Amino acid sequence: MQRILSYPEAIKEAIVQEMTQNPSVIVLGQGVDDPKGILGTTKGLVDKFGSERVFDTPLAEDGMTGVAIGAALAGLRPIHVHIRMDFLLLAMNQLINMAAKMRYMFGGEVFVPMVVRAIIGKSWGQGAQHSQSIYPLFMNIPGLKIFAPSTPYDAKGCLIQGIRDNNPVLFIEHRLLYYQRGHVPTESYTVPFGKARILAKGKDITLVGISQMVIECLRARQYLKEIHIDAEIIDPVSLSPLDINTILDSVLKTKRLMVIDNAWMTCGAGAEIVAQLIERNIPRDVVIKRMGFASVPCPTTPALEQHFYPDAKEIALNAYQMLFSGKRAWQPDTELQIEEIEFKGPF
Amino acid sequence: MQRILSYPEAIKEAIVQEMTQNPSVIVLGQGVDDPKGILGTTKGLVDKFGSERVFDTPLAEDGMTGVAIGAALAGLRPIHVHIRMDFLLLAMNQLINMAAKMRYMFGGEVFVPMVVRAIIGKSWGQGAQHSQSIYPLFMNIPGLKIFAPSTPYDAKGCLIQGIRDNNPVLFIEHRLLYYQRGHVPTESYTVPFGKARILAKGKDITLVGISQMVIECLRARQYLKEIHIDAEIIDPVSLSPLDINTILDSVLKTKRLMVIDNAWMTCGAGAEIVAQLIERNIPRDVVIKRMGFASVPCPTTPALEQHFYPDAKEIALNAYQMLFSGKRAWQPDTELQIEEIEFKGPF
Amino acid sequence: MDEQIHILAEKFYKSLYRIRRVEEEIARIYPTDKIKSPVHLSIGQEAISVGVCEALRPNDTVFGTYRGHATYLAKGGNLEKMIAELYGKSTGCSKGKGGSMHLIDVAKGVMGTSAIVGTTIPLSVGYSYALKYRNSNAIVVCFIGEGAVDEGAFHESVNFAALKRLPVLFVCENNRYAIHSHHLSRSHSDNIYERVQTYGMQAERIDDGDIFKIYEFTSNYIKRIMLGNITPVFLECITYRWKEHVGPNDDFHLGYRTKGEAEYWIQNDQLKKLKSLLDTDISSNIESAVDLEIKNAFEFAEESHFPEVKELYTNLFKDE
Amino acid sequence: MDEQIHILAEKFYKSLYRIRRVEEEIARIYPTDKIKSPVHLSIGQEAISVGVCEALRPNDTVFGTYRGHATYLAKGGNLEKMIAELYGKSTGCSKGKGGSMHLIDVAKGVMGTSAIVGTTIPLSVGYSYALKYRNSNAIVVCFIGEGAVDEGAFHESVNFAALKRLPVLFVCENNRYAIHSHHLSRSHSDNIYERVQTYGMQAERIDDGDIFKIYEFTSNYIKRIMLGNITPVFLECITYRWKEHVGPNDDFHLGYRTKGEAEYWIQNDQLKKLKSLLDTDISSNIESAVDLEIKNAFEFAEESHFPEVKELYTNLFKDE
Ligand SMILES: Cc1ncc(C[n+]2csc(CCOP(=O)(O)OP(=O)(O)O)c2C)c(N)n1
Ligand SMILES: Cc1ncc(C[n+]2csc(CCOP(=O)(O)OP(=O)(O)O)c2C)c(N)n1
Ligand SMILES: [Mg+2]
Ligand SMILES: [Mg+2]
Repeated sequence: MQRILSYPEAIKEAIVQEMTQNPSVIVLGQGVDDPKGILGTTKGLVDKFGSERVFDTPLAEDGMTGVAIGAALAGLRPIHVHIRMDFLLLAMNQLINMAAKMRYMFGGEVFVPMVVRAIIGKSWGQGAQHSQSIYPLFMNIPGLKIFAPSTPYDAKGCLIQGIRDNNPVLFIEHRLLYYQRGHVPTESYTVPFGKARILAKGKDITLVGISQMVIECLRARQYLKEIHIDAEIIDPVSLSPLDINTILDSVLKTKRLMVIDNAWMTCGAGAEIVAQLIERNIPRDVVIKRMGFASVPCPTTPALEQHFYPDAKEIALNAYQMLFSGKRAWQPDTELQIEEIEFKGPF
Repeated sequence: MQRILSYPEAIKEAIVQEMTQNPSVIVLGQGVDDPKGILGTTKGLVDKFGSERVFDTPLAEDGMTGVAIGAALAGLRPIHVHIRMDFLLLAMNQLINMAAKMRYMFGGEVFVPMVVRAIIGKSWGQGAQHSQSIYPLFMNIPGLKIFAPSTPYDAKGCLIQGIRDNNPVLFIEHRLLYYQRGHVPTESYTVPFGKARILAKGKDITLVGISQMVIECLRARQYLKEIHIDAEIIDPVSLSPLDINTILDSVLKTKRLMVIDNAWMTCGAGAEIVAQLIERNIPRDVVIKRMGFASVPCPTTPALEQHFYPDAKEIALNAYQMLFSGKRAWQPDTELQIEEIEFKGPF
Repeated sequence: MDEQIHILAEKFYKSLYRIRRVEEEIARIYPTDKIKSPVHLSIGQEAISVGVCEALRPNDTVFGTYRGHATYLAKGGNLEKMIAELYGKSTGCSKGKGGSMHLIDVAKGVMGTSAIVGTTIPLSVGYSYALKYRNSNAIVVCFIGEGAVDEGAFHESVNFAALKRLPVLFVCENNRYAIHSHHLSRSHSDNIYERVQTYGMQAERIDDGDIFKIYEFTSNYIKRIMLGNITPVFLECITYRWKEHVGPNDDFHLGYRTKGEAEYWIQNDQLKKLKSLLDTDISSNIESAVDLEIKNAFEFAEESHFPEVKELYTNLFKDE
Repeated sequence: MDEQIHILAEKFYKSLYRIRRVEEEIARIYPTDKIKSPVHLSIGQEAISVGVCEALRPNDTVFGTYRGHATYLAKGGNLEKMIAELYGKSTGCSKGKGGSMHLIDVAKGVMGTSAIVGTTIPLSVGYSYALKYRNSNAIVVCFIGEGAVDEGAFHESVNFAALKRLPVLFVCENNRYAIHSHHLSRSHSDNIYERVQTYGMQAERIDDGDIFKIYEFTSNYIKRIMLGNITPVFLECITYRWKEHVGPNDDFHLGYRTKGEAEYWIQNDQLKKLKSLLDTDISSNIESAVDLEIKNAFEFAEESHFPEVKELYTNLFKDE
């Protein structure tokens, strides 16, 4: 029997296991010890590990990031939690000017083992300031590692890897992924940086989806099946470093690529993936397209918000058009009951 | 007779002209009223316009950015000056969560007319925290406009455009461009957003250089002449919005493209340019390459720093290899006296 | 009762009753999913906005927080447009793009609220810089929670306001909590106003929520400004949030705070107090007028249209 | 003279003379372009680092600023590696990658200096959190300029240190200027230490630069920590920078400050004062030993190699 956990349960299990085996691991952030416990992911930790290891912070994202870095320099392994990724915009100075650079600018004399958990919001009127997904800003910066897992299995494995890693790690979670359930082994395990995961095999088109967009890709795959298009779905999992080879191999096979960013596209992960493939001289007949957020702040009203984000139908439609451009008219079957995506594993 | 000005003189002239004709224009920033006057660009302004219009600020990048936004909401046109672009990492929250979004998230009820001047450092041991060029982080964000002019002519015209623009504008200046001299008309004029500039015509390869890297491209062009390679040099000038069509036209002609970023490459302007070209289905035989900073923080020692940045010789060598891959060995003539690049205009 | 007090009480009651009832109606409607963005109710804290804003002049400006319904309404923000905004309709004050956390009414001097804590503090200060620069005698009021005081932006902004002697009134609504986190679990001392004094400005605390004191403090500040004595001031108002941090419900069951703690504030409800100062016919007239206005506003919101898809791309830049 | 004072004076003189002479030598060499990064000299301010660091124990930790030569040396940082770092050599304390603004000596508890103002403040606090967590009786000293006090990070860090009662000593070297900007053109009041008191910690000012007072303040703090009374403290030291903000020259001609203003501090030079307390043979012994050490350090730097090109890509990540 496979053990099934939800995404937040997987996150919490990773933290509990690491905190149990290593007293240097601490958790800090606004609300980590409160009754809601960061959507459950830190709930009860303070009772288990005490308020010196699990503590609420003042509303001071820049300062508290520096505090986490300082604690890391002294040998602790802080996990700094932000319930909205948007709040990282207050912490860029410490993350980029310090955490990412300290080891290099001190010639290797120090290291900064810390994890920054950043949750991306979506829907229910989150709006312009509570919905941002700004991983491209961090991908540009050398010295940071970035995970954005989509499955409960990877959530646990990546987080454990991140906690054990001796460098600053950004761990990106999407709220809607919190509904995902899937196989998660009981024991401790790690998922490596720099290794993408093929979530579904296919031969006609490669869909690379980042964070929650990979779920939309999996749904799109169901729509596409109906018209016998067989999509291969890739989750990069690790955004820095990025595993371009897995994507390359897939594209060499399918000759068609769509990257669906969970962010604005300009200077985004999609752009980077495309550029790396081109530099690797992929065959001339490969067709490529990027999708992502509309190039505006996120509006609150659902009437507009639903058009702000790519979704499974739009992905399916674009894929269809890439294969059969102009040949016949098709719309994804709005009646089709897309079964809830659940990750069976093992991976 | 053409009037020749240096790049900083052109900047100062733009500010003086705009301040003279519009009492809403104010200048704030650390050191804007001090004896050095931001490398001369604001020198003497306080005497001319008074300390209410030209003022030093506390060391408070986040807060003072918010102050500038607030003043802009009230109808002033602040020019907020940062002597190092690295300091913008302290101001990301106000720039991205507020300035870029306010008009949209208030449904068009307000506008934020402000200019943020950000100077990029290089050489003389600036090191990891005083050399960053983080325009890709801003290109990702809808709601910001970005200029990075390389010529004195464009410096003046873009800055005037930026000051008159009714939206937040990031104006990026590279310290080494301060040595540039060129034709600058006496009268006031604007240079539009979204229009790239062809700084030199050529038929064999397109070199797109951003900010100071376009100067390196012009130098590379001299080297390449020696072996009869005729490079076309494009300065995007405006990074947001980006004029892809000028680049596209050039690439359709030359079939070869190198983008030389003045920044780290991952999720950079080069990636975006490549992705946009691919999405426009450029012919299959176009060869493409990106160059940019080494993917590490900038080291101080010149022994390493010289390898951190692309330079004219490396650009020329890469261009050569793109054209004659493996056919014969060539090195840019290290003896060749590259004439100082000076912009004759008129443009 | 002295005539002056009576006139004030009537004004205050009208504004306060209106805000309370609007929010109660929001709380009632919320579960139907007609409201399209999270709501942070100010129920229990409204007297601060009312006391301050009743002393303001039309050309004074306010900036508020995501818990901004009271601020918006107290300063005269349009009710129909606010409800339509909550409903995500194109007739909303932000065309449906902002929701409950991004209210604005430029004509009334409500310059906007923000969902990022502390972000409107420097904006208020910058706005007041422009006012002083133009020799206006208007002021800016910056409403914040005590949680915002934790942020570096608070320190930077207060310092600059003090340095430049700007016409800005900071009003800190100290309800003791930032979400579920008590002020004293984020700060060693309970003395915000005293800290602010050290920046070089008058700073006081009103700890019983008395709307008349709040009004008087603001009026005195305005008088001083009109005399040309321009400096910033800071007012810390102790208060209490009755509902959960976000959403329409009570949350005493969560255990981070007790009902007992709330008791003083519920007893001390300024709405009840004001009502007791008024003749019944006066208060019921107010109530029925307001009730009707609210009913109409919700109907307006109901009947309004959602924005058209093309609106997704408008309002990014001015002049485009 | 009392024996105890004499012993201290000798120790102080040795450290202070060494720092002064190192920086004078840096200033002398600088125009030759052998030094490969901008230098921010502490000449005139060194007594603060010396007074504090002489009271520290080896396992105490310091964080400094880009004006960090004095801090680094006073805490025992390796001189040869420092000069080699300034020369951009691979033998430098940061392998030539950091330069003058990024000095570190982990073995000696110098945990690094930063070119971004204010960034080491929260680092110091976080480091001290870890010390307290581990029940160490060590402390952290966080050296900053008064300019850093402007930054939001200062407020956030001091607040957290006070909240958690952390073993950290903040030392503010208030030389009145941030580059060319006077403290009072950035802050309304000249009372940093008083503001810090309101966060809930002891905060004092020493305004004459007296090295013995600085030493005594630090020693008392350490004593208190050893007794288990763990709280942060703050020390504001008024001081004066003799040289220009960056570089080896005087800058009184620029006009942002006057030579007259400097006069008190030049008269009051702690180096001179200490020397006057010592027998001539003692001071000359110190001087010749130090002079030799400095000569050797510069020779070491001269003779060291620049890093090899492949070093460009090393040290980005640990374990890679
Ligand atoms: C910069 C930032 N950090 C964190 C949050 C998450 N957050 C939203 S409201 C809130 C509490 C703010 O408390 P306070 O300022 O006291 O206002 P109140 O809710 O009590 O009115 C927090 C932490 C945020 N929105 N912005
Ligand atoms: C965040 C940041 N803002 C601005 C600067 C530019 N800058 C470098 S040194 C300095 C002055 C700092 O003054 P102070 O803290 O008093 O230290 P001092 O130089 O007097 O020792 C400034 C503004 C910087 N390095 N970092
Ligand atoms: Mg509160
Ligand atoms: Mg100073």
